[in-house]
Amino acid sequence: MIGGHDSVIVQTAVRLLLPWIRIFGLYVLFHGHSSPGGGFQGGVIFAASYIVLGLALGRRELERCAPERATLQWAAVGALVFFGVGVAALVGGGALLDYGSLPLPVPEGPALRAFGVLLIEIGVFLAVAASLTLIFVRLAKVAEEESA
Amino acid sequence: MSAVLLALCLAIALLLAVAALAAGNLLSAVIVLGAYSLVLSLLWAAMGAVDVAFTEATVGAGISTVLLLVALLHTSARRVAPVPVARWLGVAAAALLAAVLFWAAPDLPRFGDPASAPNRHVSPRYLEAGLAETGAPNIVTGVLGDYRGYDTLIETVVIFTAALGCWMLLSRRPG
Amino acid sequence: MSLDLSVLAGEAVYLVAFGLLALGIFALIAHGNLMKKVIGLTIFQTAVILFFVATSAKWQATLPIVPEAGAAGPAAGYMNPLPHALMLTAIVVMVATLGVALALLVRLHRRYGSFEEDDLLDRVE
Amino acid sequence: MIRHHLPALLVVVPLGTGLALPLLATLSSRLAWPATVAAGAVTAALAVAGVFQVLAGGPVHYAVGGWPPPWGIELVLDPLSAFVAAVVAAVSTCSLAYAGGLDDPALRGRLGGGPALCLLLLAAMMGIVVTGDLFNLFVFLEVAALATYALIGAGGGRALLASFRYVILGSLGASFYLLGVGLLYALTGTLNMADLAARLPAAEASRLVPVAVGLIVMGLGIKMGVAPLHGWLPDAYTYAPPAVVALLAPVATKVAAYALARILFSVLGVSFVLDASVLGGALAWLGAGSILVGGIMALRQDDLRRLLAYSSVSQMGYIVLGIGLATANSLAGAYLHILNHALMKGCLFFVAGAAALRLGGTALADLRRMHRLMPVTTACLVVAALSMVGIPPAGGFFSKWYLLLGAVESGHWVFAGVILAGGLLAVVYMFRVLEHVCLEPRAADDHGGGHARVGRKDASPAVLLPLVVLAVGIVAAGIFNASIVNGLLRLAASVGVG
Repeated sequence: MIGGHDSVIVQTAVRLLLPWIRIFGLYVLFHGHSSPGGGFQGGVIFAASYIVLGLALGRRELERCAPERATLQWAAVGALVFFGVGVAALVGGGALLDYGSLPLPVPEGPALRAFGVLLIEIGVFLAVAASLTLIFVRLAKVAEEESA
Repeated sequence: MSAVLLALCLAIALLLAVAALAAGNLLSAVIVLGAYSLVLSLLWAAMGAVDVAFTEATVGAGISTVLLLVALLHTSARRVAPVPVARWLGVAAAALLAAVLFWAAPDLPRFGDPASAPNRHVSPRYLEAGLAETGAPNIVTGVLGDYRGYDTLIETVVIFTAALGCWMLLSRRPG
Repeated sequence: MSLDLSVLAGEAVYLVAFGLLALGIFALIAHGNLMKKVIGLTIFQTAVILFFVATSAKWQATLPIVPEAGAAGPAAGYMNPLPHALMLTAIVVMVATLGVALALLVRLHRRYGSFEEDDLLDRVE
Repeated sequence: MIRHHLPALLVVVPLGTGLALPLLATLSSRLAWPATVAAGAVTAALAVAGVFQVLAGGPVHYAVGGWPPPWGIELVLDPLSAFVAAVVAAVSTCSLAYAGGLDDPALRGRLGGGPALCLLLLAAMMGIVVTGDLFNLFVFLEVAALATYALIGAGGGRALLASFRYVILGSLGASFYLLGVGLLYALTGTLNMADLAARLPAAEASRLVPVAVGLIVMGLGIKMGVAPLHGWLPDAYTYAPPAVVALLAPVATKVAAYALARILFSVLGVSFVLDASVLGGALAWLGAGSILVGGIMALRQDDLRRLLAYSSVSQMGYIVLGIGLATANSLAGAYLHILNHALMKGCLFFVAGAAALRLGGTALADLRRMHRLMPVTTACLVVAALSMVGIPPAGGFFSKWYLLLGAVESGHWVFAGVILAGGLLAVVYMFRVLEHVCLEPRAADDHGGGHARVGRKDASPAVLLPLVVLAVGIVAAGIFNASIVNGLLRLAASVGVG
């Protein structure tokens, strides 16, 4: 099954579907501020697009789109974005993760704090999307090797 | 909150949990577990916890089910013995835990009471000043990203650690 | 909705959460199949989440999303957002644990060909 | 600036390095271990600076994100947390240096995944120690647990099953802890420890309090590995890669013990533990049982690592017993034992790892003639064994002495007897190890290319250096025990009194 679905209809439909899943993931990320959702849920949806890709088009295609080493490094980058925002606030003179003192050209107060939250949500998004994709790819690969 | 919806979801969730544990086939157990997660997310939506419901729907019913299925995909040993091995030990532990919790239950705050301690202490500030202080209309995002952003940073580290762990455990080395 | 039913359904939330905890720990201890143990663990963890979410509920309250315009109004009008935020983290922890548990299970199965604890113990020796 | 941000930096330094390692390893995989050790050393230096800062200027409170507690998360560096942070960071740095020197194949390559997980584990332990928030503690507990599962499982084979058992038990323990926190939250509406301590007295009659405390003790008890909740520990310590056990065994269980002491004394208070409940007595009996069960099981083992694992169960019992007795002396003893046991168990597991590498196994029979083949390693083994048995000036004597004082002055003669009996058991099982180490191999074992021909083959300097540092530390902790106890631990033990 992870070898790819043999129906052309399924394969084409999935190829058409993927961008929309990803756009929805990004929408959930950026709209999390004022409605349910956020980086975590958006990241999960984004990862789901890769999972669907793997299930329909096969693991090889999935590994072409999301090479394992790069995926792990994206996860690290995501966590580092969050971490970096926290430390930047510390360097900017506030406490760790005090977005109010981020050295950014945004007016102080809630606007700056909201901007900080948006930045860390992007970090969460990257980390979650990449981590869950990596876990799926690894499990699928080993489970498949076993049956071979 | 609708009491009927709550009661319905609770009953179905309990049933599905029993079914998932009683299923004699791992594949059906996993599918039923996915349905259980979906009902829970409905329950949490009914309780007004939309963010939790959203996450449970995508993670519990979605990703978790897929991961469990992938782990089962290439195994032939899907049938499990319906009668568990250490039944009496399990019954004793479950009975003890349930007895202790039911004993303490009368001292829990009334469900849905706006004057209970969790609803009166700490959380009012988030609701009353959250928008002005963090700029986030979704107060859950405000708490998650700002007031308790440190938790969320570590939460991101949790998922990264899991990815790194899978990366280490499922590498090409023999074993 | 009559008050009686709401009280009944409300208290039932706690009781069902405790029942799910008991179910989960039973499976965790009693089942010899490691996959079933994982399922039991999942049910146990979701029951804890259910308990936390239950502490956040308020009758006659709405979602913790404050309209952009105007003042927020009294806190009693919105659900308590703190347990929601905490439980998002708990769900992440759940899926992270599941990922690592499955990675171990898949490797165990690749090497010893079983999910049954007894078989594994025999084959490991 | 560093002074002001110290509590946060204790987490930030190892965490940032751990997250950056998979990227750094692309440049050069050889940089991974040196970077790890450097991050550990910086953390240790900061933690030691923290001890002096606390001694000079009192506890440091740090509001993460600038939000005052209880709305935000608070970090607290007081005498107890500063002490444990320094112990954990310093001993972990030795462990990381040892792991790097050992270059365990189970942790090699793979984008620096092994060292990165070790650093995340260190960051999580520091996070547990400095946090002042119950839920935040849970999240860090899970980071530590996930890193531990992966590191143990990296051993492959039997380690996989050992790790899976720990996944199940460890997650159950964490869920118990979280449920206990949930009950306390339902009762008081707060997660901040100091705020909870202020609000609990008004609600102390509630049935939720004993149930919550029971759940938290159970949950952390599993993480500590005290008997009868130690089911995961012996296999995990026996089959995990040696470099991993060197990090886990000295500090990981101590951090859970610290968390227990923190919650019992900072949140509930000494009077609650001793008077208002059966808690103190129950904990003391749990500890006493653990001392005896672990010691007796250790006697029956034929493998050094397994023996040491059971000995850990026994030694954790001392810490729990000290916490349960809750007198000034017993607490000072328990906290001092966190230091001493970290040093000596680290030293012993370093020896076991080096022996596994050089002598091909850690069965007691494999250790024959170790004193000839690995003289430096054996010398360190002897020092650690003396500490374990409780012979001054090795540090182990003094922590047990304070525990004994605590038991006697509160009139608990049974527990005094258990402490002595535990020491006696340690004498027997440690001398059994030493006996094998100093034995000449039987002629029958020596057929062709045995040890005799090889001559000295002590571990490499990179492995020996952290080992010798810990051995020196054991003696130093013994010599300076009075100043550690009087200067720092008396203050730490006074947390929650009155």
